[in-house]
Parts: sequence; C-alpha cells; structure tokens
Amino acid sequence: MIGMTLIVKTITDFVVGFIIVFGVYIVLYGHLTPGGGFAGGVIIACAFILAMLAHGKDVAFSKLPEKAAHIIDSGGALAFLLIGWFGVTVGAFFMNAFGRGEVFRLLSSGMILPLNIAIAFKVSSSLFLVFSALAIFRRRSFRAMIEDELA
Amino acid sequence: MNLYLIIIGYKTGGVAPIIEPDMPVATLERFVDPLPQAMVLTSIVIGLGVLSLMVAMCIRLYEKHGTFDMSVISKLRG
Amino acid sequence: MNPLPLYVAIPLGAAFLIPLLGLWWKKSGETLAPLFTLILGIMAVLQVGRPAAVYHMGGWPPPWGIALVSDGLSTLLLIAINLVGFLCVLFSIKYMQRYTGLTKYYSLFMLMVAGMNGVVVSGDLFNLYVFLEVASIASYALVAFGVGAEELEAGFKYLILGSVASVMLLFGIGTVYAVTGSLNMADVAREIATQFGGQMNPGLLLAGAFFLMGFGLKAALVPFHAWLPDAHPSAPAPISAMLSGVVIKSLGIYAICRVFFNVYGIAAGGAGSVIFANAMIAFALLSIVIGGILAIGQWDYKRLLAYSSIGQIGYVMLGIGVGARVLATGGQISIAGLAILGGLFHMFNHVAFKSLLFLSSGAIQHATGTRDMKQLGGLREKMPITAFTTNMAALSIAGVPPFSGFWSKLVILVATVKAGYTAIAIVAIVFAFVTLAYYIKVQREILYGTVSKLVEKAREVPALMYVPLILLAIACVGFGLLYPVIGVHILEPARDALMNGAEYIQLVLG
Amino acid sequence: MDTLKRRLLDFVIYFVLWLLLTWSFDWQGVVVGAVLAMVFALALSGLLPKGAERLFSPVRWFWAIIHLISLLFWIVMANFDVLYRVLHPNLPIRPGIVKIKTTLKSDEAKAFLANSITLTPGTLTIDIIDDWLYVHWINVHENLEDAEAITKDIAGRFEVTLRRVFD
Repeated sequence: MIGMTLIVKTITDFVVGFIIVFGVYIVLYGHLTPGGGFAGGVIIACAFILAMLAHGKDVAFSKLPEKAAHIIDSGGALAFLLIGWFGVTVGAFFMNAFGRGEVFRLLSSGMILPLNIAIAFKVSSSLFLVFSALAIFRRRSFRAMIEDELA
Repeated sequence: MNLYLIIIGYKTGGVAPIIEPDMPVATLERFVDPLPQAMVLTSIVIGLGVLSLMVAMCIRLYEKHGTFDMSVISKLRG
Repeated sequence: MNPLPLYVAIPLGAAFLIPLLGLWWKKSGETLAPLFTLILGIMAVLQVGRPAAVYHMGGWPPPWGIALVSDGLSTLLLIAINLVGFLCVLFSIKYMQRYTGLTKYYSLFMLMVAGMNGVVVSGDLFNLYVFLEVASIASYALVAFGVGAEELEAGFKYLILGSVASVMLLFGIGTVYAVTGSLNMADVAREIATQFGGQMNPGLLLAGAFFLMGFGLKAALVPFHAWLPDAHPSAPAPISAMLSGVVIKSLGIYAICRVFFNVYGIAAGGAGSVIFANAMIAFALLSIVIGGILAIGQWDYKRLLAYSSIGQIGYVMLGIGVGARVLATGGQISIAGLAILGGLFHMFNHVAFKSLLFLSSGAIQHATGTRDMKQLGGLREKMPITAFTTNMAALSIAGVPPFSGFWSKLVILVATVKAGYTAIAIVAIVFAFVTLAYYIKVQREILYGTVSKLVEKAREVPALMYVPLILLAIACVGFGLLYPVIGVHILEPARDALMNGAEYIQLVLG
Repeated sequence: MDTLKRRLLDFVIYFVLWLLLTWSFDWQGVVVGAVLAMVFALALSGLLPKGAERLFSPVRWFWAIIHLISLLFWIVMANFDVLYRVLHPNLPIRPGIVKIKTTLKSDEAKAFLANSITLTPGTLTIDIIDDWLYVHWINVHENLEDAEAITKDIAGRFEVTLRRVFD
C-alpha cells in the first residue's frame, strides 16, 4: 500500500479541493483582504504537498507533473516581468496600465491582481518542486550514477 | 528579527492603513505604518529561500559524509 | 527611454527564460546567456558620459516610490559587472561542459548578475538589501554547484556567514528606518543632514556599525573574511572570477561607499563619521596584512588567489577609508579626492586582473586537472597563451610599473602619505612587495621551472576559453596606459558622486 | 456520461465553496467563481472523493447532525470517565491496544469512525487495515475474549449513525 493509512488518505481527499479553492480565493482577493500572491501560492502548494504526503508521489505528480511545474515556475516569473512591462506603455516600469475600477470590488486594483496571480503560479509550483526535490531525494551510489550516464 | 521590524511600525491603537476618499485626518494619523510589514514579508520570503537551499545542502552533505557532525565535516581549513 | 530598469529586467528575464526553454532546448543557456550579458555590457558602456539619471518605478516619485539611480559610481560598477559577466559566461561554455544541469547554472548566473545590477542601480535601502540577497543566494548555490564534499562544505559555510550578514543588514535598515522614517537613500540622507545636522545619534551609529559589519562580510574584509578562502577555490572557475572580480565589490565595497558617503554623509564630517572612517582604515590594514601573509604560505593556486583578493580589497578600502577620514576631519579636499580615486581605480583594475587570474586558473585546472602548485610547473611551454595572460595579470596585480596595478597602488599610497598617515603607507608598501613575492612564487611554480608529469599531457585550452583571457589581459595593460581616457570618463564621475553627497539628494529628490 | 455527471458535480461543489468563502454576490466575484469552478472541475478531476453526490441528500445531512450530537454526548461522557480515572488515587487504568472489526463499508465512513473514536477521550485509533481497526484504549475490558462487547463499546455507538450518513 503506497502512502499513509486509510484515515489520512480519506481525510486528505476531503480537504485538498477545499484548500485549493481557499488558496485561489486568497490570491484573487489579495488586494482587498489580507493575503496575496505569496500567501495564496503557499496554500495551493500545501494542498499538493498534502496530497503527496498522503498518497505518495505518483498521485501528486499525476495532478501536477514535474515538467509542468517547471514550466509554470519559470512562466510565472516571466509573466510577472511582462506585466511589469505593460507599465512602460503608459509611462514607467510597473506603472498601473489597467483600469482602476471601483473600490472594494474584485477587479478594482488594476495591475495588482494579475501580478498576484503570476506570483501565485510561481510560488506554488516552485514550493511544490522544492518539497518534492527534498522529499524524493534518494541516495544513489556513485556507481549507479555512472551506469545511468552510460545507459 | 521580524518582530523588531514590526515593532518599528507599531502604533498603539493603530488602524489598518487603507485610505478611503472621505477619511478624517485623525484616522490618517492613527495608521499603522505598513512599510515594515512589507519588509517583514519580504524577509520571510528570502528566509524561506535561504532555508530551502540550506536544507538541500545539508542533505547533500549528509550523503557525502554520512553524518551531520561538523567536527567530521572539516576538509577545508578556512 | 531611460534604460535603468533594463539592467535588472533583462538578466532576470533571461534567468527564467533559460530553464523554461532548457526543457526542450539543451543549449538554451549557452546561447542566451552570452547574448544577454553582451547586450547588458554594451548598454553599460554606452552609459558612460551620460548625465546621472533617476528612474521612478511605477511612476511614483521618491521618497514614496522606488527609485533607480545611476550616477558615476553606478556606471563604473555596471561596466565591471556586465563586461566581466559576459567574459565569464563565454569562458563557461567550454569550461562547464563536464558539469550537469547546465541550464540551472546559467539561470543562477543570470540571477546573480541581476542581483548585482539591482544593488548597483537601486536608490532604496531595502531594495538594495533584496537585490543583495538575490545575488547572494544565487552565489551560494553556484559555489556549491559541483556538489562535491568540499564544494558543499564551502557553500554551506558561505551560506551561514552570508545569512549572518543579511540579518545584520536588516537590523541596520530597520534602525535607520526607525530613526529617519524613510528608506529612500536620498531621503534618509536629507533627514540626517537636516534633522541631526550631520551628527550621528546613537541609533544611526548602531545602524552604521551593522552596515559596516554586514557589507564588510560580503566584501570579505579581514575580521569577516572566513568564508572567502573556502568559497572562491571551491566554486567553478568562472564563478570564482565573478565572486572575486565583481560580487565582493558590488555587494560589499559599492554598498559601503554608497551608504557611508551618500547616505550617512561622511563627507559632511561630524562625530560619527570619523569613527566609521577609522574603522574602514583599520579593516583595510588588517586585510592587507593578513591577506598578504596568509597568501604566501598557500600551495593551492586558487586559494592563494583568494587570499590575495582579501589583500587587494584591503587596498581598495584603504583608499576609500583615507579619503573618508580626510573629508570627515576637514582636511584638503584634493587629497581626499586623490585617495578615493585611487581606491576606485584599484577596484576597477582588480576587477580585470583578478577575474583574469581566476579564469586562467580555471584554464590550468581544465588542462591539467589539478590546482596544487607543487604538481604544476613549466606551463609556459605547453600552454603559451594561458601562461602569457597569467603573467600579465600577476605583474599587474603585483604592481610592476607599466601595468595598471602599479598606477592605482601608487595613487593610493601617494594620497595616504599626503594625508599624513606615513606609517600606514609604509605598511601598505611593504605588503605591496609581499604581493609581488607571492606572485613570483606563482610564476616560478606554475609558469616556469621543470615540466612536471601532469603538465606534459596538458594542451592549450580551446579558443572560447582563451579569448576572454586575452581580452582581460589587454584590459590589464590598457587600464594603465589609457588612464587619461578612463580616468576622466569613468573614474572621476564616480569619485565626484562619492565626494559630493549632497548632489545625490538633489539628483534623486529633484 | 458518468464523467460528465461527475464534472458537473465537482463544478457545483467548487462553486458553492467559492460563494461561501467570498460571501459577496457581486457579479464580478460570482463570474470569476464560476469560471474557476469550471477550470477546477476540468483540471483537477478526481481530487474530490468519489460519490460526492451524497452531499445532496437531506437525509444524510440529518443523520450527520444526529451523529454530531451523539459524538458530542459521548465525548462529554468519556471526558468524565477519564477525569475519574485520573483523579482516582489508585489510577484504575489498563492501557492496551485492541483490534476491532467494523461493519462499515465505505472508506469515508471508516475514516470518520476512526476520527470519532480518536476524538473521544480514552480511545485512539492507530490504524485501519481492511475491516480491522486498531485502537489504543485507556482501560481495556477484563474479558478480552468477548470481542463483540469490546467492538460494541468502542465502535458500536458511532457505527449506527455513520452508516446512515455515508453508506
């Protein structure tokens, strides 16, 4: 049996979806309530990490493959820069290029929302990668590494 | 460290620093300084990065030496 | 358009683009990294002669928004960072081939460049700290890139000491913020000048001490130097060259200069300034003496170079410290200007010849597989180009007359004597000869002498590796001969930026 | 058809969750929530436990409330029991691990049974393997052979309601 005991697995199944929705909520409402890209990203990453802890790495990687995580990781950071460059069109780097909207509505802060989303993508995937890299680190003998290189 | 930064920005009886159009000046003066909080958040993020790198290096060091004992891991003279 | 944010944005974008493309295209790092660093280098050179500029991030004017500032000093460092970065990347293409995970290497390299550029153009204390951390974290990872036992240990040591420095800096920044209520460097400087009349209150003194320790640790001045002799030899050669050539300067020396001259207004005098100037001179002397003495006894080539770095950083700091002290005690401004000019010139030269030495040590290690000086010898016959460039750099750093190192050391010593610190100058002269001594040792053990067993099989390194060496060797000679050009266009604006702290306030706050 | 139904179910769950979280029925928030719920339902299929349609049965909700009440009651009772044992000068405890068989079928029911047992002071579920629960108990019965009595004492109280909630 891969992963932890049935109790943990079942309860994990119950909460993972909720955690992700909560993380996304924290990201999207980051400019209205406490939170933001980093905090929400960490929460989303925690959901995947929880799934990995309970079910083993295969289930977690089936939801978020390693390569996809790498792409999101770099892509999020690039998106952040690109959104910053939109500001140049109206005058300066990181200047608010989008409409301000109404106060205390979801789409009310122009550039902060997309920036938060970009940060959330970056943070969640990179934290997930960091965790998986540290958790799945297997000790391999030097000989095995050489054999891998030759194969 | 982070506590120190937060203390700098703290004001007794302060309120959250959100500016609304028709706000009395008295409220403006009671704002808690938001900048130290931003600094703390940043320093937490940096700390996280450093910590993960440190743990990764620790794992690799353990792999090489089979121990965390610093007196054993002393190939270099400094 | 003002190109200041590009200095951060281009390498940062490259740092994330390289691993993204690297998933499908294995050569992405080797292709994109030289391209982007070359663009940055050209941009930095074109910056010369332009008036100092301020860029308001997000359109917010300082002191509320984040400002990017480029004046003479920034330009000097930008040229050094980006050109040396380009040459080191060029060198890495062949040198790094025996390592795995190359996209990560180039990504971290670009991240380091981004962090250093950010430090140099930042006009805000906290941003300076953030960029400093970006560059530092990237360099921790790069030092341990070889994941051998030694590399990891050195990287770990560097990481721990670097974190200590970061905590100190954050304490200092927090204290400055508590005292002055601002983080923008120009605004802080104005607050200090107007509120305290140039005098330091206890809070500022404490913060200054934290800054001196924190940046001093990044610059590897002697009481805080323990990480450097481990980290520099353990890193891959291009990274050693970057670390020794530009990282310790942009994160350490530049930051010290900026904070103490432009923010604390050391030039304005006052009680606290003299203390800091004295501390700078003391650290500088300690660095010169201890770096020199320890370098003589080394048999590991790169370790010798690392200790020599400590000593040379001491000379840079000596020039700047003497200048600061003369200004703080109200001495002749021309002498102070001469001392600071000497310090900056030596820093600029050191960028060239120390990068060259580390790169050539990489070439030697690449060809022979060792860096133990006892096993080397007679390289002049087997690797003529590398031997020639090593020779040039060694002569330059040792201060042999026609080369650039001689002139910069001479300027520092003349200024020190003129300022009345004859004893210090004598120590510095003695250790200039010590420098000469251990580079003679390098020449005798590595370049000349009998051809050893390992060297017999050695062959000259490929062109991609020796072209950067030759370019840097030309720079070593050129900086000495072309001083009139470089001095007027690059060094004197930098000196003026340091000497006239008040102009910085004017420039940023308008 | 089956997957479509499932996707739809996921969508509804995520959407309701979103509305509960934001608690603002501003059109922007609702539209974003709907889009997100759709994305989640498509991209993260299978993250939610199977048989989520049970959420829409009022009978089950009713029994869930009954279960909560009975759980609360038993927790209070067990608290007094443990209190008695702790304060008694003789410390009348016989700690031990017992193995009991549950009649519940679904994984969720088993997990909730285990959690209910753990929440009750004095008993603590260690593991579930197939139908068997391993429970650490502060005061194991004298007659260990009477497995049925033990099972009834620990699990029986909750099984009645949990079966109606989940199975």
